[in-house]
Amino acid sequence: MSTTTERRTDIGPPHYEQFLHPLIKKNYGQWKYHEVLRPGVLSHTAESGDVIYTVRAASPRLISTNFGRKLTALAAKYADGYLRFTSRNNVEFLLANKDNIDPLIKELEEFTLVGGTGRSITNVVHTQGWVHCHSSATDASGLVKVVMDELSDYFTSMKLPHKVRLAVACCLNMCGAVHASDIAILGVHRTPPRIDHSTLPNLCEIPTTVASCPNNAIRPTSIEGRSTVKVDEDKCMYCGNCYTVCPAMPLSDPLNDGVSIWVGGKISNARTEPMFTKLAIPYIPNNPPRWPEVTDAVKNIVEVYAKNAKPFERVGEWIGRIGWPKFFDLTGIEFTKYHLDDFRHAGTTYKRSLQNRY
Amino acid sequence: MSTTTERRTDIGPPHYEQFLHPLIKKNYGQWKYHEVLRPGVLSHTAESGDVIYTVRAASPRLISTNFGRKLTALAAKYADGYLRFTSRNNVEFLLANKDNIDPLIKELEEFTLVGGTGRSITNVVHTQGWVHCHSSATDASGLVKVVMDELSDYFTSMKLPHKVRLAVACCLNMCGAVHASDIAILGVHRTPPRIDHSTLPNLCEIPTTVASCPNNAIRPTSIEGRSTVKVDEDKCMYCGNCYTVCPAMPLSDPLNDGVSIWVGGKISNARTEPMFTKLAIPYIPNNPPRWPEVTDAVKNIVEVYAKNAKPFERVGEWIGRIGWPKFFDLTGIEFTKYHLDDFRHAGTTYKRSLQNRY
Amino acid sequence: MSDDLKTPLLDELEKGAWPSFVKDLKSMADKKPMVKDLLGQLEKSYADKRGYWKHGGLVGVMGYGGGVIGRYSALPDEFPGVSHFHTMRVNQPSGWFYTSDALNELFDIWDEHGSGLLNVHGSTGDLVFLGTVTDELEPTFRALTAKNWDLGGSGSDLRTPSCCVGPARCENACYDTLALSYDLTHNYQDELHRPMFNYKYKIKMSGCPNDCTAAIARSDMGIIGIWKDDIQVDQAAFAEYIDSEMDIQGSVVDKCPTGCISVEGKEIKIDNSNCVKCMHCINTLPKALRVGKERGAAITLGAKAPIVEGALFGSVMIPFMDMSNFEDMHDLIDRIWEFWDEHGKNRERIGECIERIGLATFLEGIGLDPVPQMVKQPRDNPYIFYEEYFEEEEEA
Amino acid sequence: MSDDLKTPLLDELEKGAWPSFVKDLKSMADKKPMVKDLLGQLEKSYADKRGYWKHGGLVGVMGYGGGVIGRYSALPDEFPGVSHFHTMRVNQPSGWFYTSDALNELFDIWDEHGSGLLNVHGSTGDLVFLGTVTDELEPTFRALTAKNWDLGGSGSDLRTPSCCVGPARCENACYDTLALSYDLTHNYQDELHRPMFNYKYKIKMSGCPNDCTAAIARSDMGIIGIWKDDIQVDQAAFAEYIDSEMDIQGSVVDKCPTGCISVEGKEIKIDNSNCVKCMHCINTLPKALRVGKERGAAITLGAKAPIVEGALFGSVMIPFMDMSNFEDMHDLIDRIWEFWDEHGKNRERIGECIERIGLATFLEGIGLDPVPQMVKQPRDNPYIFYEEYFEEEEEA
Ligand code: SRM
Ligand code: SRM
Ligand code: SRM
Ligand code: SRM
Ligand code: SF4
Ligand code: SF4
Ligand code: SF4
Ligand code: SF4
Ligand code: SF4
Ligand code: SF4
Ligand code: SF4
Ligand code: SF4
Repeated sequence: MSTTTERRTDIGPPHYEQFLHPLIKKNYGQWKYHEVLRPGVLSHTAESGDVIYTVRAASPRLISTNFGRKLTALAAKYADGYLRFTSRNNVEFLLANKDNIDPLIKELEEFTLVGGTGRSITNVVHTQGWVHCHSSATDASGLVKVVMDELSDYFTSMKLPHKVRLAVACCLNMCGAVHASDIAILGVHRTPPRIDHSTLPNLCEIPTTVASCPNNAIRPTSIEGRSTVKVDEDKCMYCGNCYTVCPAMPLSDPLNDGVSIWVGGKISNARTEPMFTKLAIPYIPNNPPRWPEVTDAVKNIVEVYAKNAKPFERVGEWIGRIGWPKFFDLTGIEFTKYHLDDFRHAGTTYKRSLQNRY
Repeated sequence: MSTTTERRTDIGPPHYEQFLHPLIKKNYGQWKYHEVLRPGVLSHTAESGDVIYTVRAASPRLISTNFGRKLTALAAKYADGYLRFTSRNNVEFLLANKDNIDPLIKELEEFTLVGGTGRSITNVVHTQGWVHCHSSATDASGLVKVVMDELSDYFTSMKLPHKVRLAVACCLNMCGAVHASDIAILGVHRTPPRIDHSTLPNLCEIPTTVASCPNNAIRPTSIEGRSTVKVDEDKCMYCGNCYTVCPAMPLSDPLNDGVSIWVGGKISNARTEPMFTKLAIPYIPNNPPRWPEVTDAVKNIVEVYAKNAKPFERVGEWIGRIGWPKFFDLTGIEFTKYHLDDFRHAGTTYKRSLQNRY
Repeated sequence: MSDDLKTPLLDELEKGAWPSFVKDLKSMADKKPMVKDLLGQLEKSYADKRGYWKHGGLVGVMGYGGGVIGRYSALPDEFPGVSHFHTMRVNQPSGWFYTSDALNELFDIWDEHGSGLLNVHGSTGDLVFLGTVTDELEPTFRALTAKNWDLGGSGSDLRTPSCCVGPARCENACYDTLALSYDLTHNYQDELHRPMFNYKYKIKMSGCPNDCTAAIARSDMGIIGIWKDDIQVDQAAFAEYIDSEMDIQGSVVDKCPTGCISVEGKEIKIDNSNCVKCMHCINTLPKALRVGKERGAAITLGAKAPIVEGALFGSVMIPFMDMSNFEDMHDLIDRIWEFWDEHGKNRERIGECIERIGLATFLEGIGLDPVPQMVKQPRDNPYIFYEEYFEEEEEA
Repeated sequence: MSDDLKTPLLDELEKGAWPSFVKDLKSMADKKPMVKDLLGQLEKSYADKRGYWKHGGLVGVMGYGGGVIGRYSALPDEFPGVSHFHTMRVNQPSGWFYTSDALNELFDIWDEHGSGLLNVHGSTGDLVFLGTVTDELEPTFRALTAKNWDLGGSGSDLRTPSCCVGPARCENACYDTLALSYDLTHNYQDELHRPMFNYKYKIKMSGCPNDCTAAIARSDMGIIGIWKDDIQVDQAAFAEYIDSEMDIQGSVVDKCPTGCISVEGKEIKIDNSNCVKCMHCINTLPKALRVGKERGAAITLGAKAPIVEGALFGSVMIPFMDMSNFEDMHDLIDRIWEFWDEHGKNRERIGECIERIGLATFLEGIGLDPVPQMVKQPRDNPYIFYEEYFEEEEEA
């Protein structure tokens, strides 16, 4: 397919201007305000009075070119061939003509959902899972699918107190945005790496492997004269960092891998400063293909939030107002020793005041 | 004086009941509400309708029995012989008779001040200083005297936005409540210990000394065949903990000892959770007998607070509302690299949000 | 694998309202044996509750150290189609804007050279070509560059910068996120393609503190739009909100984190000196309120996921930077990388490096003065390393 | 030292409105040569800007390991009166209540045996007898015990417990602080007088969350009064506040940290399920509001000054404990000390010990279940030490 003879490198991505709708090019930087016309449909009005319409639809993110070509065809048909993707993997069609909105939505709804704007649950930031990553303790695409099947009504409506951002990551590397999401699902290994002493000496640099452990659980050792490592199992907290640097230390354990559920993170600076996500449920066993315990748990949290939070309260802000004791109370989630932090700054999470609810 | 022949030990303090005013004994645990009748005068009304009056007066805390006998004489004359001291070292006379208030105050004002209640600056929690401690980087009683001379008007009135609690400690051991005060003065050493290698081997246990350093600055060494220690001066932050365990490592340095000023701490749970005091001014040289730079600095903070804070805002709450940039701006205090935390949890003090003022 | 693909477990994921990746993948499986085998291996993962991928190997295109993630099946005999199954990270255009034509060309390339599966997009921002064999890496790359596309980052390099929709379609944009993203990506092609850092370095650009790219949480360097002057108010538009059904007191006034909004009659008053630019009032009253006119960006450093010291948010390094040209930005980035290069450890990201070395030292190193906007609070411990002191000769 | 004491620097401290310790000390100087020398040495400190005390030595009274702080002048030849100048910590009565007679007896003892100088009181709570020679320690002790006084703590022991005025004169007291302080002091005489801990252990008792003894900041164990049920409201008294000049909205409603107060007409409504017992409304409207009826105390552990890990506030170990008898308290203290004894290091206070060992392990050690009231928030890092897991045989 390539026709040039000279090999081109370091050319970078094409200039974005060529992909901008003429209406956008004209009003670039001159937008005045936006409106959410209905779930999944935005209008942006420029100083000039021009209006560009956006129709937002769900994408599973893991797609085939078949799915992709459906999107490009619709863009060509209704949006002068202009489309974009969002930072959360939805697809957006950019329409100059308001009349195209309804027909476009009609066609979109044949194979996906339109929504994800405003006070909704938009698309889930997620990762590779069993589809592509060696490190995963669970699947990502599958979890997204089952959770969003359960919550799709919140994608196509805007009836929540505020936006709820979900994330899924399949291991502690957290390639999804688990550490700062309203609700997050995190794949967890729960047993120490099983060392393959036969391949380790060839595959891994021992000092790097030893240094990789955040908790100094790895020590050099030798077995039958070959240099290898051993793991102090009492110190291992199953983070997988050793496996990242040393393939001979896999953590995968079908019996014990699973997911944990996290709540209350937030990125925007609106009202409160950004917040980290905190542990809600330490462990739910993997139960593919539909992980019913996980979808139940997430749905429960969403519903308790929907019922109790005030308008404009994100999950973390809501919990901030009612307090953690009440969060556990209302959701019926059990508070355990695993919720007590024991890492670097654990002390800063202890309750150092009398301000408490009973 | 002792007349018993048998030596008594472990008898503990006398029972408090014998020191309680009859009115107090009668209404013990049955108090209904209190009023602050004027600066330094409280009334407590019991369910029974009984009222006990309290007159509060300043004490330098470091007193002679002469001063003490003046207090006991006044208590005998006006308070049926009942008096107590507060957790901040003021003296309180407990009066059944309202008519005794004014004459008592008149006599008290001949040698001290009446006040310290409500929205005032009450007595200063403080320590030994050059009067008694080997560790001190400054004097405590003298600092309290000069600062309260400057602020006495705030002791005898209740015109501040809220209570302002001052503390002085003469070294980093902080026997005063420096770490949780509205405004605090902390004596600081600023140069590493000077090791007396001739006495160290006899006076100090070397492993304990090495272990005492929070920053691992101390290493065992030997000089002319005698075991001693050396200090890595780049790592020493002059905390004095080594001196506490090893007398041969004094830190006193007349040229560089001095004080630092701290603000925004708080103990009560009212409105906000308790707060630690934070660094305002890293260093002011010792300038006895009246430390004018220190009194100016404290007065400046008090006055800027008095002018800008809203009612019921403690210093830390006020700064919380206006933000640190504005605090430094309004007080004219310079922000330096010393204000940037570099200890254990330093990262948790970095500004990890866009919420800022310019 | 056997010809007829049986995926009873995965079939369960064809149900439900959310678009099904299984359905979509299956639509590819007939054309592409590697997709069939991918589904086969995935079905086995679902049955056995474990992944079947081996640890990645070092593969790539000539002259580049990044852009490709090597991946091999642990069951190559059972699923030969995915015995190699590498991903290629195609550097997306600024703001993820495309035309149908451009995307179709990319699809053509991938249909020809790979699995025809993609992630649109990867978490860092790339258009991820998901799965091909080693031999196809170079031909794919040639096909891409022929159409003016290039690969993004992976490994210990500058990762593919990404930015929000910004001035292209957002009234809140305080600087041109698309232009800066383009500029940085092109200016640092070498750093992007040839890993030479201690670890990865991600740059994310959001046009305002709403931070729609999650820069403060997911980028070593966040460049987040901000303004310095007063919020622009259209009182007439505000009066319309007052007349509407909206609960201005509850939804706006009471929600301002610094309580600096008040309403007098039909007028809104903002104490801008106490406004912390949180965006809430602007978000809630988009027709009446606009970001100020003196615009620029705040620079945050150090965000990352939890491995190994716990997750970090970025911390403010420059509270306000003019964005009318990008020269200062290049200069700043160069200084940061130089410092990190010299003082950072292997696999230590910039945020961890700053925490280890200390903010004061880092600032000195890159030539910035400390300002109170950099901290949530000054230190609360007395362990100050005093550096200036009096010598015997001097006067105290 | 020379007969005529010249203290030009200290004399400056005789000026000003605040009572002058210098004036007072001088009034003692003629009677007491040791006070004269104390002033002389202090004047020298003021001139030279440094202290002249040597590191304390091991002195005390027979059979006790604490209660006395040994102190020696570094300039014994110049100031022989303070060549020894030890302090004795006299255990104060609960709530620092005295009669004139009792105090006068103490003054008599100290005039006879020591410098006649005191700290009323020391930061921990003792009545500090400031300065005497080694030979007078035992006679002073005998004189004290003859009058039913005893010494307090010092060194690695239980330090002198102290408590707020509590039920004796405060409507907020949620338990009997004076009785508990008396009880604990007497119950643990051995632990108070014979240092056998890893380090000091301070107990402070405040009757309510106003925490007038600074228990949460300055005591290894804080016992702080709290209630569980609803704030008691006297609506008639509230109506009077409403009719007064007071700004109830600004001073009370808006200041409630959880926004759980509202006013309807002349009635106050409190959403007690969201009240965090901060005390602010009760403090501000003492005639209308009272703490609830179901009273007890919260137990905090671990407060301390910054050496060596940075200052700590106490953290909630028991959110609510019944205080109608003190048996459970003894039991709790015994379990804590047992754990600390076994797991603590030398010179490691209980708060540092818990941080090092981990709250979960500590709770297990002393037999308490974790409850969410113990934390500001659950962990935000994923580094969980899972302890229960499935073995091959079991069903997952
Ligand atoms: C399209 C997109 C940017 C892009 O370049 O792709 C975008 C676009 C807009 N965002 Fe956003 N945000 C987008 C991701 C984000 C993210 C990132 C994320 O979730 O990972 C955040 C941070 C989330 C967080 O805080 O955890 C984000 C936090 C916001 C907020 C702050 C919400 C809050 O109150 O906390 C607003 C303001 C609002 O919604 O009122 C906002 C507002 C907007 C506006 C209204 C801005 C405007 O005037 O055009 C846009 C339409 C919003 C809508 O969906 O209703 N956008 N927005 C992203 C759409 C993602 C999606 O497909 O759903
Ligand atoms: C006498 C004393 C207790 C004792 O056993 O000795 C005491 C007594 C009272 N305190 Fe206190 N407090 C006493 C030290 C404290 C301390 C401890 C300290 O400062 O080291 C605190 C914590 C300070 C802090 O937060 O940093 C303290 C925080 C309070 C508060 C909370 C103030 C706030 O809003 O933050 C109140 C409530 C109030 O003032 O409205 C309070 C209220 C009271 C009341 C009104 C309680 C009552 O109803 O009787 C008493 C009279 C207060 C007054 O002075 O106006 N008391 N009070 C202490 C007097 C010290 C002095 O001589 O000035
Ligand atoms: C493809 C992608 C996930 C996805 O499905 O979108 C991904 C996939 C991998 N990430 Fe990631 N990361 C991806 C975005 C992220 C993000 C999110 C972001 O960039 O906004 C994070 C969290 C933010 C951060 O950088 O801290 C992230 C944090 C990690 C980490 C932990 C780094 C750390 O310092 O904590 C690792 C481990 C490592 O660096 O060795 C990692 C490692 C990996 C590896 C290379 C696994 C490994 O250990 O070698 C994964 C390859 C999976 C595969 O089989 O293809 N990935 N990774 C994302 C990149 C696509 C793209 O270029 O657009
Ligand atoms: C007398 C007193 C100060 C005062 O003027 O009131 C005092 C004086 C000393 N303290 Fe203290 N501390 C006194 C209350 C405190 C307090 C406040 C409190 O108890 O509420 C603290 C802070 C709270 C705490 O315990 O953390 C305090 C924290 C320290 C420390 C630091 C302990 C730490 O873990 O950080 C030391 C150093 C040590 O333990 O070796 C210390 C050590 C000392 C020594 C013994 C000096 C030493 O290194 O050996 C001082 C003897 C001074 C002298 O010459 O008499 N003193 N010390 C207080 C005891 C009087 C009394 O019994 O009532
Ligand atoms: S989160 Fe872990 S398992 Fe998932 S893609 Fe990232 S590195 Fe792989
Ligand atoms: S999994 Fe993490 S904690 Fe366990 S040995 Fe490996 S690096 Fe260490
Ligand atoms: S603060 Fe330091 S110098 Fe002052 S009394 Fe305490 S230990 Fe001594
Ligand atoms: S003063 Fe503190 S930091 Fe310096 S050597 Fe001594 S113990 Fe270490
Ligand atoms: S970050 Fe700000 S400028 Fe960018 S899309 Fe979001 S709201 Fe608009
Ligand atoms: S931007 Fe935020 S802080 Fe500023 S006025 Fe609006 S709501 Fe208040
Ligand atoms: S702590 Fe509470 S009970 Fe004790 S004196 Fe203070 S306000 Fe009264
Ligand atoms: S005690 Fe505090 S939290 Fe409770 S209602 Fe009163 S002000 Fe609100």
